[in-house]
Amino acid sequence: MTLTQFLVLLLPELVLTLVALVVLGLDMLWRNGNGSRHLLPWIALAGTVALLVAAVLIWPLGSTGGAAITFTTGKDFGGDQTPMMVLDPLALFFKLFTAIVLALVLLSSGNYVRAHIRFHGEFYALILFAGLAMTLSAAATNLLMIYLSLEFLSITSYLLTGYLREDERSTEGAVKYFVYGATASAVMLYGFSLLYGATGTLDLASIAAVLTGSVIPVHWLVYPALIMVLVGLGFKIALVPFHQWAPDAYEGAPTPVTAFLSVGPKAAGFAVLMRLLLTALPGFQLDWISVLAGVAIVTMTLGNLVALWQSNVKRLLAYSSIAQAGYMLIGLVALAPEAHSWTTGLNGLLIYLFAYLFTNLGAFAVVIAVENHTGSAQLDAFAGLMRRNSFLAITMFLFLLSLIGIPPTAGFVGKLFVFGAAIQRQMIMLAVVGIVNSVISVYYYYAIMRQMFFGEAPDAPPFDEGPGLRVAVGVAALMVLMIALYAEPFIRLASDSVSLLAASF
Amino acid sequence: MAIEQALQIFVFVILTLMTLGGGLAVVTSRNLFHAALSLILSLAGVVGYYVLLDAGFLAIVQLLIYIGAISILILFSIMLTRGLMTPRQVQRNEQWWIAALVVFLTFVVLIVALWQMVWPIADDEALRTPNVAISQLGEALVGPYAIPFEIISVLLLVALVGAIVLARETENNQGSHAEAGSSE
Amino acid sequence: MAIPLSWWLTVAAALFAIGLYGVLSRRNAIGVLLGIELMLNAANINLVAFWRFITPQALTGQVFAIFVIGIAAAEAAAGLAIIISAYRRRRTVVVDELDTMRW
Amino acid sequence: MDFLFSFTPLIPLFPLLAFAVIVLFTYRYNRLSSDIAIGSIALSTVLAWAVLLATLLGGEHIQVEGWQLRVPWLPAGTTVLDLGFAVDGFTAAMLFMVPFVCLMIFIYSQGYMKLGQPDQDPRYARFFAYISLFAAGMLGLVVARDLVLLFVSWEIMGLCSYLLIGFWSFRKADDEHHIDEAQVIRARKAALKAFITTRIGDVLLFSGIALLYSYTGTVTLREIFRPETLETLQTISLLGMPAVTVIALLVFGGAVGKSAQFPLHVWLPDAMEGPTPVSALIHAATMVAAGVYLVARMLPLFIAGFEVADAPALHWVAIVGAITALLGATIGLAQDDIKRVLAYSTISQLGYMMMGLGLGSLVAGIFHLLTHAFFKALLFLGAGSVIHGVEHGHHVAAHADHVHTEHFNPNDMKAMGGLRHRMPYTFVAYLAGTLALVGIVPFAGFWSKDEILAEAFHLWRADGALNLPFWVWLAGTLGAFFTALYMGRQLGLVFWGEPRHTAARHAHESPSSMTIPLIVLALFALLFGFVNAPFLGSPLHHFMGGVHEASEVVHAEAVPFNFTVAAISTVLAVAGLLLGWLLYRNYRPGQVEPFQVVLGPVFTLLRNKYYIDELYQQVIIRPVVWLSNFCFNIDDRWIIDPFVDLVGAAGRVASDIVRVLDSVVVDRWFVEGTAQLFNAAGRGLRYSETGRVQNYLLVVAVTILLLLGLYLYF
Repeated sequence: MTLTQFLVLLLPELVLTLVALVVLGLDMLWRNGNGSRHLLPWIALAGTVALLVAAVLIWPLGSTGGAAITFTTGKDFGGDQTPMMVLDPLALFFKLFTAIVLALVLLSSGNYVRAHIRFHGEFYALILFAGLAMTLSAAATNLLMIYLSLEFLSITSYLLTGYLREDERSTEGAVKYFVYGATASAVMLYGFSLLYGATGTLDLASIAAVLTGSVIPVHWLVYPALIMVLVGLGFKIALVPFHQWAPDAYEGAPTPVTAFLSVGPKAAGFAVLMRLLLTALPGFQLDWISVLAGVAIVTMTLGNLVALWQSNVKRLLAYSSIAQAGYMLIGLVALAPEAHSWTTGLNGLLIYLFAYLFTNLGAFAVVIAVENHTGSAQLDAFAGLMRRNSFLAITMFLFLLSLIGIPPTAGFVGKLFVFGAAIQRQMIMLAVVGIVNSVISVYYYYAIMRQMFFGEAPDAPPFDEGPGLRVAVGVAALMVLMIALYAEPFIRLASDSVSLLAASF
Repeated sequence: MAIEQALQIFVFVILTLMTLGGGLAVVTSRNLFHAALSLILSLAGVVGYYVLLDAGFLAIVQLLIYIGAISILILFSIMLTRGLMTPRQVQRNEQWWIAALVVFLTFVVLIVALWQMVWPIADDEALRTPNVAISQLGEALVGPYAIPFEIISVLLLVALVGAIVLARETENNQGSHAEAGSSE
Repeated sequence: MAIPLSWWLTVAAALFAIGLYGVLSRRNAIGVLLGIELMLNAANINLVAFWRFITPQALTGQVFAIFVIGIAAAEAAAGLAIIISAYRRRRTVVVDELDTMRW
Repeated sequence: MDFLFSFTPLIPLFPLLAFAVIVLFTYRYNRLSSDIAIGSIALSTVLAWAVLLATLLGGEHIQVEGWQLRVPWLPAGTTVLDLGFAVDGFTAAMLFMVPFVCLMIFIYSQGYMKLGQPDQDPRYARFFAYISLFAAGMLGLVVARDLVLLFVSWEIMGLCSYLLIGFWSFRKADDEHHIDEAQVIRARKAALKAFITTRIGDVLLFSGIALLYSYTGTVTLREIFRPETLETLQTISLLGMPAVTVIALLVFGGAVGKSAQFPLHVWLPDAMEGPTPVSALIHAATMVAAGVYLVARMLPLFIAGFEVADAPALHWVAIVGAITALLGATIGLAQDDIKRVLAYSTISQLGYMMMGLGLGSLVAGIFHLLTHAFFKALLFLGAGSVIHGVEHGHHVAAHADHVHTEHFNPNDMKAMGGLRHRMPYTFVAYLAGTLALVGIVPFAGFWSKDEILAEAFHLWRADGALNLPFWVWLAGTLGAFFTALYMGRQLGLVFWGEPRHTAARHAHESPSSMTIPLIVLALFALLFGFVNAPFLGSPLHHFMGGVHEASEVVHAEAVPFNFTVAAISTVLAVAGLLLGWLLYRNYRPGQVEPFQVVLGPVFTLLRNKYYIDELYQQVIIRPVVWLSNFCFNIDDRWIIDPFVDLVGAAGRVASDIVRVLDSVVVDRWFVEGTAQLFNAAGRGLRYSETGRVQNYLLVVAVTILLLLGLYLYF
């Protein structure tokens, strides 16, 4: 691979890194005096647009042809000539995904950052770097690269969570997040080392090849490795029982960061989980499906049941996002080997992720707006929102409907695809638990609706949410409707994105 | 040959005593400062392991980064956070005995699995000559491993920037930050 | 090589278990961090031992171990910064006492 | 004329656009908003009638085969989840009724929500947005070609019903005298109850659709009803039954929720808390009609199940319908609230429709649905007019006396009387509606009800034994008598006798925007029955009878007019009407009710709605509450803090007493029952989140240990 090719293929990541460094640099330049610092979020936003453009530019490279483009550099050292990452439809999907996540988070964080946060430039740069880590992890095909990019994402997330240095909850959340995350990733690393020992390689495809060709009873090693890897990825996705950090970290983190945490690391975790299980361990499908099925059931149920008790909306949405991850997991558990059916499970997972991206970020944008004006994210801060800002109330209503899964919202399409996959695979139990859970979820989402529409707020004046937030909420709401009403392109996108994985499976 | 082997085993036992003994001291010592010093002992044992495993360069890296940088950083942090050099409080929580039980059982289960496994060990010829020149490692880092190498440099930068933002003294902030200061 | 692979693995597993115990039982956040460092080192011993015994021609295990050390440095820096920031605010680094957010 | 069909997608689109426009742009301009809503539904009506015309002219080909339009929506892999529109005779018949009745209700609402008057409703524009969306949902349901669009529309209606029933659940301004605190609480409870009760049905329906899709690979109705598909479904076994029966029962479950059939009927009477036009909308043209429409649409599935199962789904439709018909009619005898009587009447009439469908006759069920829509809309709007007039009278009286009298309930029939002189147009229209409901020749209800009874009678005689159709016929005939009885009682109480309250004395006729729709609907109540009159050759039968024939399981033929059946039901109806009227026209307030004298304790039973709500309270909620209390106690009372809880226990006993008292008045069987159950479960789990990260990590370690042990050694 020539250097030019290499740079072209890495264009999205390079652009993002560059913009993040520019933000850092400009922040330092503008530190003393002139008022150009308010431009920083817009520069960061331009970076996400650049990422989007770069991803679209190289789209034809990654999505054409049957095979993924791999990144191989340098000479071989007796088996080291393995690709670190690929440019395939799945990687491209997550570049697009990341660009949207970053854009929405940046758009909705402007006012919040001005009000609460001290070091602006570093904040925006950290968010961009976290996005970089997301795109890298979705493209990684090597255990070393996976570990590195996930750690990158984790470390930026810890720092962002603790960003409100003066706030008890923020620092406390960051400590818990750090301790939990560092432990989980150390466990995962141990699992990786066992996989390496069993196969002598770090490349996912080669691992699969060695394992299938192996005559020795590898399960003594693969099972512990699988379980330990699940710990690390389950932590990223916040699957029960590796979820307990999530409510505390979400509650403590600055709200824009919470919004990011509820989508970004989860998506990255799912990307890695899909790739790792399907590329490296397809032969052990029966084992990981049975574990994941159990995990999906407890994740949905626990997330929903505990959410019933929450009075802080950030915490409530934390449990809600745990439950949502449980629904998504159904897509991976119920993946159908035949590529000709309408839902292969995997495309359901991506559709769900995409729908969840807009829904959850939209909901958090509303929470940020409310928090900006009431200083609180408690349930009763939402009282009478309908009268105070009917735009936010109505869009929030839409987002909550989407989280429940009521048509015509994006969440419905997502649920249709994952539950449909479960029914198709005759996993009726999973589908039933999922449906019952989505009924339970009505209760706590309704708690927010009730506050917004019926809650009494005696001396709460109407307020304006500001242009950035308005755009973020509006775009999210529009997309939530779009995905449901004109689903075709989105479903095609999702199906195309998993086509290579599903085919290799 | 036999003497060399016996010597190797002897060294291994010594290193193991250092590593595991140091490790146990790390997790049980009442004085956190002592625990951090034990960590250095344990890590030094690991350095010896690497030498024994013919990974000389890695031993140096371990010595420089782990012992030279990380452990020192930890020691500084301990000194920064008040009063922890005095063993005034119990250093283990109420769940320590459950933790010990669970961890011990996990260890046993893991060991059984590891011993059951038949390892795809390389042939004798390859085992005898694992000579890896430092130059080879260097080439590998900018060759096949160029991408992760670049990424980890970015990661280190990000970690440093973030660490400075979170840990720097509040009083030091420049004038332009004053207007952005939070109300708390 | 006089020492068989399983010895190395056993030592690594023991170190891993000790580190995990430290994480679970240490009251001090920095103490917990020490435990995590032990776990990372256990994984590294595994990697290097596997390299030595399984793929001695390639560099894979060694390179991975170098990267792990680098990442551990970044992680330690970030973690200690977070712990110090929490200490500034709360005057404690005892993990048990950082429990205002729950339920 | 076939080009007219291409207008079909626009029919639901116009109200949907009206909703969007009002919500997004015009919500500050009340008159403009209502004009947009009325204009769009009027356009829909015109288009719908154009489509009807095209269907009429298209002859049998179009009426049976239908027209359809496919809109690719969710393509994935090789199968395609379509979004499409279809029209056949059945749809066209529905298209005649739904937008037109909606139009009448919309026009009426303008007057009811007091456009341009000082006490105009502050949520006027929003009201029109919601009802537009509601209409869009129903129209979308009717023109749906696939289960996807059908289900989406179905859910939109569920959402709107929730919004509209809870419409008065918060006060915008302090001077909104028509909304007091009690009203707010009632509206909230009713809205939530409707939402959750119907959502049970929705979940069942969704499961049914999902199963159907997983077995047939399509969601297009026509594809599903192909004979070979139905045959496959008959042969697959699921839960010990043919799959087709299971699916049919699940679909019926959806209809039971939406159409308020026993045992999920409890939400409908409470839905009265919404403004009266909403009640009319829900009870006549939209919400409850959707369930009946669904069963009628899916009838081939039910009949296919009929052929292979021991306990066919079709029988359950008939049985549930018959029970509901009798249940609603008898409860209606003992209610005092004018709208509540009508609500139970709706439940009962929906039972009739289900009976008709359960006998396998599409036309009988749908004919009654159509006629019922006209006269029930008429009755509700008439009731609204009466309430409106009485409320006005109350204000006049209060102002005249310069005293605000005690709390006054304008819905209470026992506070009315003699209104036929004060509100003549309303009276005439109401009378027409009553005669249609009761089934007096030649009013619409006579023909449609008679057809159901004749169908049952015919099937009974064809068999001879005391079979299911006999019991259905008996229930229907008895129900007809009770229907006449409660309507006679209502007429007597509302329109005859002396005014029983000062408010009724000062009542006056409603504005013309309200009376004109009443008169129009009254004409329909009088004449609409002729579209399927036997002596005209049952035109409706020819028009829509054949729509399910393609599935080869439905063979629809008109049952000949049976004089015996008609005579029995007419005699009973006239007798009931006269009896009720005679007993109640001179009723004085405070007097013991005549029915109570005759029926004794049975009357109390009826008045309390057979204690079904209380039964749910006892059987479902009490154990759940007890269980959750029990768990709570173990956790909290007996171990953790006995002393504090001694006080708490006393409080809990007291609150239990209050709760029991409360339950007699307010029922909340499912809503709070399940919430309690899940809450109890959540409460326990919540405490796993201790806030200590090392506890969390211990959980992880234990998980690793368990999984390792499990996987390596078992």
